[in-house]
Amino acid sequence: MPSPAFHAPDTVEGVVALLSGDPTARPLGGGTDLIVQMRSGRIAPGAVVDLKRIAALSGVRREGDVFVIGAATRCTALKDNADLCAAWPGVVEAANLIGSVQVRNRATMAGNLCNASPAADSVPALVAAGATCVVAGPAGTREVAVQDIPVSPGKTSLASGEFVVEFRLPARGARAGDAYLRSIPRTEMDIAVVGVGANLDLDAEGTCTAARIALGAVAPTVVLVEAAGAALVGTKLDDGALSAMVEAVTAACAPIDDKRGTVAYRKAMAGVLAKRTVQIAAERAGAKA
Amino acid sequence: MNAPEKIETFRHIGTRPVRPDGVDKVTGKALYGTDFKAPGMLWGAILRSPHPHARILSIDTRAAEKLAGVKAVATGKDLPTLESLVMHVGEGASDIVDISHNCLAFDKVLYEGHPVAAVAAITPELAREAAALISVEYEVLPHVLGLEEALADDAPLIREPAKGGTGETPSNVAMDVTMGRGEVEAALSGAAVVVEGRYTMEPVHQGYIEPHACVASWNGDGQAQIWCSSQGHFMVRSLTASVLAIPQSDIRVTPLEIGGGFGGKTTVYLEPVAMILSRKSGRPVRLGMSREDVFRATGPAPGAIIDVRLGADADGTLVAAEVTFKYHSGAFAANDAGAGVSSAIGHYRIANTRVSGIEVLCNRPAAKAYRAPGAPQVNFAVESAMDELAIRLGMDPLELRMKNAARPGDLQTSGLPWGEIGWMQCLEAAKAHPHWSAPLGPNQGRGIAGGYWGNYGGPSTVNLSVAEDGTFTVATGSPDIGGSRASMAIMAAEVLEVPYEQVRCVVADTSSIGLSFVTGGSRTTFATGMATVEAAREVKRLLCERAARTWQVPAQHVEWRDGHAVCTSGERQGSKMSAAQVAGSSLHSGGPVTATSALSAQGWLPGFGFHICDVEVDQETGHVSIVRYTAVQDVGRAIHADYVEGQIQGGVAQGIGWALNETYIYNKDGKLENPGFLDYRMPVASDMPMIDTVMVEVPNPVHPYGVKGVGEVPIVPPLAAVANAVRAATGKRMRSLPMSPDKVHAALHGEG
Amino acid sequence: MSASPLRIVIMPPFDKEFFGAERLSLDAGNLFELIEKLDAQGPGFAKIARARVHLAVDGVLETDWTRPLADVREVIVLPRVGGG
Amino acid sequence: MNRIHVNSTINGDVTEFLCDPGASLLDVLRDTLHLTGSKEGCGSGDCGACTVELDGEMVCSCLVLAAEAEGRTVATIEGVAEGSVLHPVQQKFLEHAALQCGFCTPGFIVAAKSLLDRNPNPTETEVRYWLAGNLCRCTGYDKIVRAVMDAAAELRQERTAA
Repeated sequence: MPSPAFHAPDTVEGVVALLSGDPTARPLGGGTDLIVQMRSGRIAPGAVVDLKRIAALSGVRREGDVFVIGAATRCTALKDNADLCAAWPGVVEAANLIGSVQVRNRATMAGNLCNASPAADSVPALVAAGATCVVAGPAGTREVAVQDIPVSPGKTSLASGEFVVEFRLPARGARAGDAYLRSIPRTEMDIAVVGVGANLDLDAEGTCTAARIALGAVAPTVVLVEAAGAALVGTKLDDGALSAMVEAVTAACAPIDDKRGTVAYRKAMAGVLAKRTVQIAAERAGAKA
Repeated sequence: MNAPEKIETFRHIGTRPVRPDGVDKVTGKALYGTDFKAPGMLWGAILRSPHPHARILSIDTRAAEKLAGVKAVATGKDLPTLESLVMHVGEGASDIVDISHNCLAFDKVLYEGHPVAAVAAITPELAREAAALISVEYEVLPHVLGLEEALADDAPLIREPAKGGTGETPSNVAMDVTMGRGEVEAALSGAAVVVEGRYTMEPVHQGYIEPHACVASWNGDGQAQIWCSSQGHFMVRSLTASVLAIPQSDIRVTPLEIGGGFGGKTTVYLEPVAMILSRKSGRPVRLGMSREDVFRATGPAPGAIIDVRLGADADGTLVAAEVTFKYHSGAFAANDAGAGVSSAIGHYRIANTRVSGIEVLCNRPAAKAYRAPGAPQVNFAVESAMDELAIRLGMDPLELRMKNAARPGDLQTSGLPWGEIGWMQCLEAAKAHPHWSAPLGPNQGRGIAGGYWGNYGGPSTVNLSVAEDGTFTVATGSPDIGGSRASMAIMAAEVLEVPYEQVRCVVADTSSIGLSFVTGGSRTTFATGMATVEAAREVKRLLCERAARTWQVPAQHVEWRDGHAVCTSGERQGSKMSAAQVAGSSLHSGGPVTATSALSAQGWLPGFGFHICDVEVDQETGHVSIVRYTAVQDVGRAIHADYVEGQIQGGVAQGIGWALNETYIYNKDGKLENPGFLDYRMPVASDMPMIDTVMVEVPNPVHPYGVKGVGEVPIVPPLAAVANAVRAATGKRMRSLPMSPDKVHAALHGEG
Repeated sequence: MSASPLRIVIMPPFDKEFFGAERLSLDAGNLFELIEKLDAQGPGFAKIARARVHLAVDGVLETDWTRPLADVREVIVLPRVGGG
Repeated sequence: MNRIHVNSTINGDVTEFLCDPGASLLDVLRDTLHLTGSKEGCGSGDCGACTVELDGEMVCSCLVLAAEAEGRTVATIEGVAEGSVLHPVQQKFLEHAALQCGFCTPGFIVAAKSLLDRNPNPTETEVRYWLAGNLCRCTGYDKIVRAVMDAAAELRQERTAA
């Protein structure tokens, strides 16, 4: 078990150079997954590249109506930005369900995403939000939809030398709301058995004009259930629409039985949580008028 | 003498002073098993079996030995061959051959995580690297994990059949205990109502937060020192000496602070191995476990299959009970079946009983004691069945229990009569408690359960010495896990009639105090407390005698009053000497004043508890929240009230964890899938409500201050109390633990 | 020595394991002597007694085996169960 | 093995150490700097016994690489008391008997102090969720939560008096 080299460059280019130079090198955000995996021997990177010395990668900023969240921003720091909390409460809450306060003081959404666990809490919320991420690499930068990053448990679509630099959360309509709920056996300190993110836009009459529902832990990667969103659009989120949405969600689940839950339970919870999540998002959308 | 003006009988008993070791523990200064380092120390690492069952064909350690910085390598062959010897160190009997083979596998590995080889090197990284270089050739054998599977005719045998043969068919049954009386079948067939059911659970772990660790230093002259945390350093000494076949007095074990044990630190896993590595390297060696090691290789409490039948007359009088259970023994013979049998139904008067339990060997880590070992499992079944019986009878479940509760003089399952038990008083206190009649909200249910634990006494040694300034030091041989130094100081100060701060208590090493059994069996405050009181009384007598000789009066003219020797008659009547005055001149009155009490405490009494639990069930998700919990317990008499309450609250929390989410999960390859705190889900702070405690005091007449053991009882009733509450909230009877959301959901919505 | 022989009640598993009987009558001055005499009837019993056996004298557990048995009517031999 | 030279401020003292690049901050605190008050209960961030503050935010030191501490400030249990004067959280843990074995206690105290530095008047629910990353197996959390609430009350009183 040789120790990895440790680097803490202060530019994005420096990170790209180090990652390109060693295909086993791993970027270090909060380390709450990476360090555990290194210490258990599951992975043995040749180098660890700390992103936290690059000022631009930490923190939340506005570019017009778009929120830009640096890849090294710890989850708890999201709560300090009142505008972000008002616009995207579901995303902020999802990021602040990961682990414990200690863990969230280190963990980042970029790490949560790039660890590529199907159960990552922040990912369904980001996907529901329609978030994108900016990826830097040897060929420059590109913008990718969040749901296109994970490809299977533990694997991402990032090419050698690439890493996530920041997230971009789109502009918000006047009557819009998002939410995230998950099922865990305890009240804290658990991995999601199922997670559901919902993001709704309503018009002035309360009719749903856009809806995105994303599921975690029910398939090898996060699932954006377009049929579930479609079931809500054009409705006032009446019981019939919610039932149709739940049906679409259940149909989209392809979970496995594992130590954290059964297929039957995961399917059932996806439906229950989807309904509850949509109701919270709707309340938030309505309350914002 | 003045008229008695004090209402309280006691000066210190029942108060809540700050523990003497408190400041060290809130400032991070206290040294635990994992904190100790010796000069020149090497770091050890253990190679563990990846297979649940395999024969070791060969072990090649050459690559590890060649690695620079590696100073010693050990395998099972380095441990002496022993003859079977069953030893009792206060927490169930164990054969030292089993203990030896559990420290380092000899010819077979019997569970995933079974130690196979060990190395010592100059850094922890090197030690781990060297361990990974050891190559072991295995012949993988079929494994068996389940109780019924292990009992099947064609099951792999965990224990090689005895040479010579006993005439019995070899099987995986390690222990078989049956007790009872009367005619069970006849009584059941005559009963107005019979309930029966099968209750099941997988093993659970004690879950102490401090992983096992030790440092051993064994010199060429045969003398050795061990620094470790354990529930009994005399246990560490006797087991290590027996496994290594060396004299006990050649080992000095220094107890470090222990970070939780709950029964799980009543044996040795690392110490004999660290000793071997130290002997080979000539340097002190540290061995420690990772959290994964702890889960994979240290004693869980057994899982169980329990069948219960209860019969009652129409008026609710219990007429018959039959309990038949199987417990996981794991890789070696464990003990829980015995206590399981005696802890199942003894809290009720039942004329016809048969309780029978077996221990079943299987390819899991050897089961070890866990807080009231063997009792919570059977209690879950019996108290769930009692709830069902009450429903069938249309009776209030508390009334049903009161109607049948055993009283002093009634027979236990063993046939011995109960002594001064406070079970009925607990039931009465529960009935009077506001919780029992409080209204419930929507989706809420209330469950109750009662249970008991036999407790223990046994050997303890205490030395009480007086400093020249009249302050006192109590030295015990009992590791302090939950505040016992404070309790000893309270009892000594009570006898000596001095301020609490005038008595300090320490835990002495094995060379500095006499034999004391483990801190387990809820025995320390009782047995070590008895020795403390006896030593304090002797010191008091000695101080009075010194004063009498100083005053040249007969000894019977001097009494100890309010922390002073007082002359009560004759010319010197009214003369007083403080402890400081007597002790200050002790070098001129016969030498230092000190007293040792070494005893084997008898007359311990069982503890009884009765719990009320309210849950709220999310009918859509199956999540169970504990919304209110009250634990009533006969504590004999609380010495330090805070730590008695703390024991009750801690036991309840462990029971709630067992009830709701904790469980071992093995895959079909016999490997543990959840060897960490993330997926072995112990309760976190946000899972728990406050836990109300009611201390009922029915003093033990044998103990000078009425102490009954309190530590173990509180983990017994929660499993059924929670299950009965879930039944009340949902109408569903949960007979399989844990009652995790997926299982409750399945019960509510009819899947699986 | 007691006037009449002691009634010895042997609980499972020791009845079958060592004695083939549930009740015995023996004379013994104290519990050590009793165990010696029980060992004569059930060879091997003495060896396991310390680790596995509890003795109850007239219904009360007794761990001091030097205790004289004069005036005692009954000794129960029962399995010693684990603590915690 | 290329060891890394790190400068950081630990409990107010400028501290230099050499570490393996893969070493955790907890390893260095315990084994190099002999600050053994922070405990390792799991090594995976699940028990909180190793809780320290890094630049004022509480973290599990087992999930921080020691090399990351370069130029940062670290506060451990050893720095919570001022000399021999206990912090109110420490004092209340003693008074409420909020510890039994005491192994988890340093992590709880660092975490509780971190809460009260931010929220002087937490509800019981807030205390319980804030401390959910700290496992205690002995107490059932009852007395811990009471001690933290009481320490909060005392700190509020101190602030009013000041």
